Amino acid sequence: MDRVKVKLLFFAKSREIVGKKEADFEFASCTTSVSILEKLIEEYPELSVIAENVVLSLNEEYLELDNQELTLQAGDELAIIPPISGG
Amino acid sequence: MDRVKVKLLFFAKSREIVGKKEADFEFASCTTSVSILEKLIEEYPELSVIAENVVLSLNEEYLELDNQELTLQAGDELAIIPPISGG
Amino acid sequence: MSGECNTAAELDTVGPAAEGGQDHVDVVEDKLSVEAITAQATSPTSGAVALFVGTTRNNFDGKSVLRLEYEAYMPMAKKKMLETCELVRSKWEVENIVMIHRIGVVPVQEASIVIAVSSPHRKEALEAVHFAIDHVKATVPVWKKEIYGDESSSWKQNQECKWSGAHPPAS
Amino acid sequence: MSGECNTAAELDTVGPAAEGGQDHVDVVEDKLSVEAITAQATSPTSGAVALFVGTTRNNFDGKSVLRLEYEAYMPMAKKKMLETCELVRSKWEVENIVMIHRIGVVPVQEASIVIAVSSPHRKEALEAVHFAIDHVKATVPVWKKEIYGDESSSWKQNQECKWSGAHPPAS
Repeated sequence: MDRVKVKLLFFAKSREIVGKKEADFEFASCTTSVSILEKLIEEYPELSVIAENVVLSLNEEYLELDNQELTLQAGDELAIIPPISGG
Repeated sequence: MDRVKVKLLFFAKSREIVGKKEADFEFASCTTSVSILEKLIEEYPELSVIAENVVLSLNEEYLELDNQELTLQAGDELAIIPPISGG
Repeated sequence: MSGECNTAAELDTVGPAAEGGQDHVDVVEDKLSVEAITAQATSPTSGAVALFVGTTRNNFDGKSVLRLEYEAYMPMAKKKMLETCELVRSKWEVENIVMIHRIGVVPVQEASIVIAVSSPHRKEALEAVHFAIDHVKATVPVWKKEIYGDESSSWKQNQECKWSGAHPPAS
Repeated sequence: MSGECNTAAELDTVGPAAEGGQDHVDVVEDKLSVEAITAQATSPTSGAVALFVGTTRNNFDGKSVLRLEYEAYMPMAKKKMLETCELVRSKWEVENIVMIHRIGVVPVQEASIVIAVSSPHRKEALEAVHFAIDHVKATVPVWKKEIYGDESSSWKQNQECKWSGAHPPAS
């Protein structure tokens, strides 16, 4: 299975939990958003405390957490988005 | 019938029509708003062109144009209020 | 041109106003400062300020407008503005209300009125400021004359004004 | 901190926006100027500017709040703010939309966001600004941490955010 390297971004509580703002990470290029989140929690188990209340974004667009197939490409920007509180 | 001297105030179009900002005027102390307007138009016939679209105020409160009895007192402030356009 | 600053509690009707919000209304000849008016409405216990700024448009019905000229029945205008504040407080839990009308010449793009309302949460301030400007248009004795490109002019009538020609008697 | 100024016509979807209004969105670290933002939204063909100013409250749930700290996913935040502008234009005939979010430390009583919308007539601007702040709260990736009097802190969650704890999955 093809694997691609993407850029992970952590914000707010997820940034504090993980202790960094960004990281590189390899995923299977053919995956789902639910699977991505699972892989992230394997790598950063501390994230499990907020797993119920995060979404992801891929290249600055929100990703619904579901089992729909999606294709990652090398260099994609994947962000962990805790509940927002701007305004 | 008792007569009292009140202060008339003219604003906007009524001021331009009458050509002054204020005047003293004598009314019967027991009168109605409709009667006041009639007397004003007798005195200032030029006002008749806007008579359909004015209201009066007595001591800074709007007067409905009707035949209800009202009592004027010496020194009362009576204003001719063309349609407002503030804001 | 003197300011008129009343704590809401001084009004005849005591409502939520008595909790400490302030009503500040005025009619002035100077250029309005949105910054100063916002600052006056802002409070440390509020999270929101909603504002309405009415500005002079450069056109009406296809005619070019050079400027507006406003005049007010000064004491009655302030009185009616304070009554609007009171009515707002009877409907929404707001903190401070600031309402300043400019009179005299107001050139194109400058503000003739600024209304600012603060509240702990935003919904109240946003709804209150909308109501406030509608109510001011209907009740505050201020008049506006439009001066056109050819120096002709016209006294305007707010649609909200019940005795304007825009509401002809049914006949 | 660079400004991002797009004429609405440059957006993918062409709506009433194409008539010439401008969308200006930004995320900055500096203190916000309500005056400058109002001036930017004002236009000679508009008669109304409606504004929303979100400010830091000094209390939450009875706890004293010292300050807020904001962070943003900068490019995505601007993108979502522009999408909000687009959506506003699909619903109301407005002229200019200015939407600036401040990040970093925002002390009590200072503004974290200012949204200003101009329109020829006031109803559109007033409704649009209300919708815009609601939509920003639900969609723009910005986060706020409340710092309390005892220096403890808490990441906040907008009620409008669909994946916040305020909307627990039915279970």
